[in-house]
Amino acid sequence: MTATSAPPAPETAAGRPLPRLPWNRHLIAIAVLAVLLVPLPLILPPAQASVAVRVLIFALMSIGWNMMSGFGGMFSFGHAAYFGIGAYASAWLLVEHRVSPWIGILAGMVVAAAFAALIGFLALRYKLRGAYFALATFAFAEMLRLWATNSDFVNRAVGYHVPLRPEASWWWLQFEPSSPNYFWVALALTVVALVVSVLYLRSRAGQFTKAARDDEDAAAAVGIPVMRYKLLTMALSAAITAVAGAFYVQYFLFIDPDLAFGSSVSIQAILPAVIGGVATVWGPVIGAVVMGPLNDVTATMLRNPPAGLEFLQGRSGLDVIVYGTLLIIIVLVLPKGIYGTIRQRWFRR
Amino acid sequence: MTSPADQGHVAAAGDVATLDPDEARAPAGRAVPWRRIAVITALIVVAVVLAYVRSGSGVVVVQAVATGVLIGGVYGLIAMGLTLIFGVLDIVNFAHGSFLALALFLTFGLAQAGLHPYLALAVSVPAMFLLGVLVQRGILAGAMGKPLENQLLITLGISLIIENALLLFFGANPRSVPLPGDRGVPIFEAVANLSRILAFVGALLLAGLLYLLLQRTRLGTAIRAVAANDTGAQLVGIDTRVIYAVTFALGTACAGAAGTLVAPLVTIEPTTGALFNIVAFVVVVLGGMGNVVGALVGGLVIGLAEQLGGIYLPGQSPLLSVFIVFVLVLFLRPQGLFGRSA
Amino acid sequence: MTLLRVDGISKSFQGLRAVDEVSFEVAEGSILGVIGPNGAGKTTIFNLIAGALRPDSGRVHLAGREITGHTPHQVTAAGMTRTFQLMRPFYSMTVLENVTIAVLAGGGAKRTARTAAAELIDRVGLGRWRDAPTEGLPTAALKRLELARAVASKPRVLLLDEVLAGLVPAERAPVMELLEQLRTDDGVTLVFVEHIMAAVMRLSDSVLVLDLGRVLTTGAPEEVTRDPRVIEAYLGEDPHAHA
Amino acid sequence: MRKTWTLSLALTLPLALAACGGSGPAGTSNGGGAQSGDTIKIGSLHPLSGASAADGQQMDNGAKLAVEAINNAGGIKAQGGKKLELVSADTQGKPEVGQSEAQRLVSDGAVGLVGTYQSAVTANVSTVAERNKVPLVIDVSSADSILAQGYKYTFRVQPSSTVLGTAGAQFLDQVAKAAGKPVRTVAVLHEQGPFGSAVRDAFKAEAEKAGIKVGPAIAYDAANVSDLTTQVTQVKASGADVLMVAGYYRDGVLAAKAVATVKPPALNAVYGVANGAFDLPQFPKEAGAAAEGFFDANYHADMTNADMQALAKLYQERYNDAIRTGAVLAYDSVKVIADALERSGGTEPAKVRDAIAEGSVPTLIAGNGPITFGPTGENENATPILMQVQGGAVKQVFPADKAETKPVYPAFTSR
Repeated sequence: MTATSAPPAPETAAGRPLPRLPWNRHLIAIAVLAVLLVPLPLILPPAQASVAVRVLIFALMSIGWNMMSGFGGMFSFGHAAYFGIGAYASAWLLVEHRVSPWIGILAGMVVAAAFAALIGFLALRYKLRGAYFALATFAFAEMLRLWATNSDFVNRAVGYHVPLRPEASWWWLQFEPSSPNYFWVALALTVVALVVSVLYLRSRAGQFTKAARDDEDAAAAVGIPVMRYKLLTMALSAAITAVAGAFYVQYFLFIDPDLAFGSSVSIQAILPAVIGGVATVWGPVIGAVVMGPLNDVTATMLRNPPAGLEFLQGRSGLDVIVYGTLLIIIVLVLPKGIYGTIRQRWFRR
Repeated sequence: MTSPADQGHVAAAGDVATLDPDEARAPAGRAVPWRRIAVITALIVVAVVLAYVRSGSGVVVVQAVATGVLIGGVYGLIAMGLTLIFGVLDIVNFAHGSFLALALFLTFGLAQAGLHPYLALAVSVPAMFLLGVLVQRGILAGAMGKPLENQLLITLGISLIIENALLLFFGANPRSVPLPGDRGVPIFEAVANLSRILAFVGALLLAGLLYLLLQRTRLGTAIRAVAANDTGAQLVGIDTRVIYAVTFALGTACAGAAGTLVAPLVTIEPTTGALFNIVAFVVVVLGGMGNVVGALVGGLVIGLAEQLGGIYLPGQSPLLSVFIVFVLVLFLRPQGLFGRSA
Repeated sequence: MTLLRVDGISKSFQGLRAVDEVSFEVAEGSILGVIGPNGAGKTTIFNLIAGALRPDSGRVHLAGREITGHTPHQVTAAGMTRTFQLMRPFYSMTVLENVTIAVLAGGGAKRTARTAAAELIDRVGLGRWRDAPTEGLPTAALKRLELARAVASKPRVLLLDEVLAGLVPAERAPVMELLEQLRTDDGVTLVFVEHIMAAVMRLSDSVLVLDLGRVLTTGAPEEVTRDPRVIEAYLGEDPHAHA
Repeated sequence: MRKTWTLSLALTLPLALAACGGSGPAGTSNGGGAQSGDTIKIGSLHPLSGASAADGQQMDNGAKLAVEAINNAGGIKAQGGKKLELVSADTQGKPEVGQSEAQRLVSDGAVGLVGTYQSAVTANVSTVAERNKVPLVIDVSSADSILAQGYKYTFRVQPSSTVLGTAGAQFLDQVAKAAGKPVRTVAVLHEQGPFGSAVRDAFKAEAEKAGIKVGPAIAYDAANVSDLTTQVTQVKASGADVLMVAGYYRDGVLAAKAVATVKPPALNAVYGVANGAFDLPQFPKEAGAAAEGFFDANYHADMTNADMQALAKLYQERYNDAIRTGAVLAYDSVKVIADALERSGGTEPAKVRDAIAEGSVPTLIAGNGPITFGPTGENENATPILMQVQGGAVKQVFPADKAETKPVYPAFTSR
C-alpha cells in the first residue's frame, strides 16, 4: 500500500503516522470488479449468463447473512425468512396491486427489516444466544413457510406467477429472457449491497456492531447501546437478503412457500459466506462464485457420467454432497474461508 | 441489557439454565420437581379440554391424545440421543435426523432380505453406534471446543452428505416396511396400529435402558461427569476423548434404534429423517438441553401438541403448532421444562 | 461535593444475599479503594452501580441524578465507566481500533477519533502496541488497554476492577502513576477494587471494607488497616494472594 | 494499488472459470446442433432425477415411444417426411432448473416442449415458453393457476383440478343414486397444497348443487404427515357416509390404513378424486385388504382401447415396467405437436402454436373425446373416469361406455 500517493496520514504525539483504513481499498476493488464484469453477459452463452445471474443472487443473499451473522456475530439459521419476505412482498404487490417491482423491492426491504427487528427484539430481550438464537431464527422462518402454505392472503401453496408483459420494460423489470439487463441489474444490486456493507462497517454504527460482537458487556461499558446497534444490523442484513428474494421473483417469475421460506434457502444464504469467509467483505461473493455453478457442473456430470460411474446416470444429489463435503472441509481446514485465509496470508497488516 | 457480567461467558448456551433461580431449589438430578410436573400436567389437561370444546367430539380427542402419546414416545427416544450429545459435547447435531434416515434404509434393506423388521435392531443399533464413533473421531473431534457455529455447520454438512447420498443411491421413490401381523388395536374409544404401540413400548424400554446406563453404570457416571465439567473429569482421570466418542455414538445409536422402530410407521425417503430432526430439536429445547428425562417428557408434550394443534388450527400444518410451542418455550423458559441435568 | 452516592443497595442470588444494604459516598476528585476478602461482594457492587445487574433495593445517584437500574451504556453516558477484572478487549481489532471505538462511543467526532485514541494510547504507554491485534497481547498491555478504553469515554467516575492484578511489581508503579495523573490532570474520580494493599494504601483517600456483602467499615487507609474487624475478616486469607 | 488489481483479478478469474465449468449444457447442445438441418426437435422436460424420478422417466419414455411411432410411420409427411428428434432434459423437480433447461432446449431449436409433472416447474416452464413464443404442451400438471395466466403458448392435455373435482362429484352422485342410496354427507380429506385445495373447492361446489352436504373438510400436509388416524376419527365423528380423499400416493396409503383401523361405521365408500394412490396397480398390493372397494375418479389410460393395449405391451417389453397414465399423456402430447407440424406448413414455433390451437387429435386416455384446445389452452374433452378396486385389482367402472365392470356401492358391504 505504500506505493500509493495518498495524502499524508495524521500523525500522533509519538510521531508515527496512523495506519490507513482498508475501506477505500475495498471500494476501489468493488468498482474495478463491477467495471470488469459489465461485459460478461455479452460474452457468455445464454445458459451461462443465467448461471452468472444465479451466482449474483447467491452473493446478495449471503452478503445479507454475513452482515448479521459474520459482522454482527448473531448466527442466523433462518435467513429464508427475509429472502421469502422480499420475494413475497414484491410478488404480492405486483400481482395483487400492479405495483412496480422496484417499489416491491423497497417494500420487501422495509417489511423484512421490520420483521428482523421484531425477531431480534424478542431474541435479545429474552437473551437467546448461540444455539438457542440459531434455532429461534430457524423456527421463525419455518413458521412463515407453514403460514404462507396455508394462508389465502398469499395464495397458499400456489404462490405467485409474475404476469408476463407484452414488451420489455425497465419500469416493470422485465426483459427478453436472454437479455443482459438481468445480469446488469443483479450486478448493480450486488455492487450496491457491497458498497453499503463497506460503508456501514466503517461507520460509527458498524464499528459499534463489531465491538458488540466481540464483547457485548465491554461494548456496553464504553457506552454503546448494544441492543440498538444489534437490531440495526439485523434490519440491514434482512433488507439486503430481501433484495435477493425480490430480484429472484422478477427473474424466475414465480415464487411459492418452499422456494421462498424453505430451510434450504437459509442454507444457501449461509454456505457462500462460510466457504468464502465469514465476517469478510468478499467472502460471500467468492463463496457464491464457487457454489453457483456447482449444480450445473454436477448435473452435466450426471447426465454423462465418467466411466465407472455409469450407475449414477439420472440420479440427483451429487451437487449437495459436494456442498456438504466442501462445507466440512472448509470449517475444519480453512475456518476463515477461502478469502479469509488468503487475506490472512497476503494482506496481513 | 442486565446480563450479569460477572457470570463471564453467558454465551455458552447451556449456562442459561444454571442462571435459573428455580435451579437452586431443585438441585440437579435427584429431587423430583413435583410442582413442575403438576403444572405441565395441568396445562396438558387444559389443552385436552379445550380441544374437546373445539371439536365437540370425545372420540376425536381421545384418538388425538392416543396418537399423540404414541408418536411422542418415539420423538422422545430420538430427542434423548440428541440431548445427550448436546449435554456432553455441546454440539447441536443437525445430522441426527440423517442418521435416523440411514437406519430406516438399513431396516428396509434387511426387511427386503427377509428379516423381521424389529430384528433389524440387532444390526441398526450397533451399526449406527459404530458410525457415530467414526464420525465423532474422524470429523467432529477436530472441531471440539471451537465456536458452536462450527459444529453446527459440520453436522449440517454431514446431514447434507448422508441425505443426498441416500438420494443418489436409492432414489427418491418412497419405500415402506410392512410389519407382519400389523392391525388396529382399540384403546378406549380410539384405535391405534399395533406397530405404533410396539414402537412406543420399544422407545420407552430403550429410554429406560439409556437412563439406567447413565445413572447406574461406571460409564454413565463418567459421561455425566464430563457433561457437568469436562476439565474436572479429566483431572480425576477420565479420558474425555473416549467419553466424547462413546456419547456421540450412544446418541446416534438412539437415532438408529428409533429408525428401526418407526420404519413400519413411516414412508421411507431420504428426507424422512429431516422431519424428525426438526421435531427432535423442539423436544430437546422443551426438555432442557442436555436433560435426558426432559427429552422423553418433551417428546410426549410435542406429540400431543402436534395432534391437538391439528384440532385447534384446522387447515394449518400440525408442525405450526409445534413451532409455536417451541418459540414460546424458547422465550419463556429457555432452560426447558426441567432445567438442566444430565 | 458528593459525585457518586450509593444508598442501601442489596442483591440476592437464589436466596443468597450477595450485597446487603451497602451505602457509601464518593466525593468528586477523590479516590476510593474497595477491599474485602474473596466473595465479599466487591465485583457485584460494581455490577450493580454500573448497570450490569439491577439491585433488588436501594438507589444509586451520580452527580445528583438517579441512575438506579440504568443499563450499562446509559450509566456510561451519564459519566461513569467501568473496567473488567478479566481483560475484555474487542478481540478482532487492533489496540488503536479498540480505543477509537470507545472514543466514538463517548461522543467523539469521527474525524478526530483516531488521533485522539492514538494520543490516549501513547499516554497509557501502549504506543509500541498501537497497531497490534489484541490477540496475543501480554497481560500488562491488555490491562493498559482496558484502562485506555475506559478513559476514552471521558468518564467523571471510573470504576476499576483489579487493574493491577496479574501485573508483576515492576509493572504496577507506572499504572499507579497513571491513575494519580487521571485524578490530578483530568479530575477523574476513581473507585477501585484491589487486592494489592500497597496500592490501596498509596492511592486511596478513603477505603471501604466489605465482608459477606456488608460494609464492615470505612475510613482513611491507615485507620482501616488497624481495625481489628478488618484483620479478622482477612484471617485465613492472605491479602496478597492475588498479587 | 497493485493488490487491488490482484484482488479484482482473483475475483474475476474464478467467475470466468466457473462459467466455463458450467458449459456442459452448451457443449451438449452444440453436438446436437449438427443434425438440426434434417430433424425437427421436440423438447421433453421431466423430473428424471429427484423425488419424482420414477414418474418423470415414465413420461420421458412415453414421449420417446411417440416420436419413434411417428418416425416409423414416415415422419412429418407435410414437411417432406422429416424425422422428429426428442431432446430430453431433466428438471430435477426444481423450478429454477426447469427454467434454465427449458431455455436451453429453446435455444437448441426445439419447436415445441412437452412436460413437466410438478406444477411449480410447469409454471416456470410455461413462462419460458410464452416469452420465447414456443408452444408447451403440458402432459401432467393439474394446477388451474398455470393456464389462468392468459398465456397463448401453453396447452394442457390432462384435465384441470377443477374439471376433476367437478366430474368427480357428478360421478359420485350418479353412482350412488343408481344404487338407490343417495349420498347425504361427504367428508373431505385433502392435502393442503394447491392441487388438493382446488379439487376440494370444485368437488364441493358441484356436490352441493346435487344437494349433497360437504363437510368437514380436513387438510393435511402431504410432505410430512405420518399418520391420519386422528383425521379419519374426525370423519367417523362427523357421521359422513362418504369420505372423499384428494392427495398423493404416500398419504393415500396412510388414509387407507387409517380407514381400515378406525372403521367409521357410517361410511359407504372412500372416494378418491385424482388420487395419487387409489387407481395405481401397486395400491392394492401395498394396502392389501384395506384397499378393497376404494373408488377413484381420475384420468386414466383407456385399457379398453386396442391401441392402448398395444402401447402398454410395447412399453412393458421395452422398459420392463407397467405403463402409467403419465407416460400415455406424454405420448399423446407429442402426438399433438406432431399433428400440428403436419398442418402448420413450417417449423416456426409460432405457426406450430396456431396449428396446435386448431387441432383435433385422437387420444388413448379413457373417457375423452379427441384432444381439442379451448381458448385458454385447456383440453376441452379432458375428463376423468371412475375406477374401483375390486378383487385386488383396479377396474374401470363408470361411465358405462368405459366400464370394465359395474361399480359396487356401498363399497363396504361387510361393515
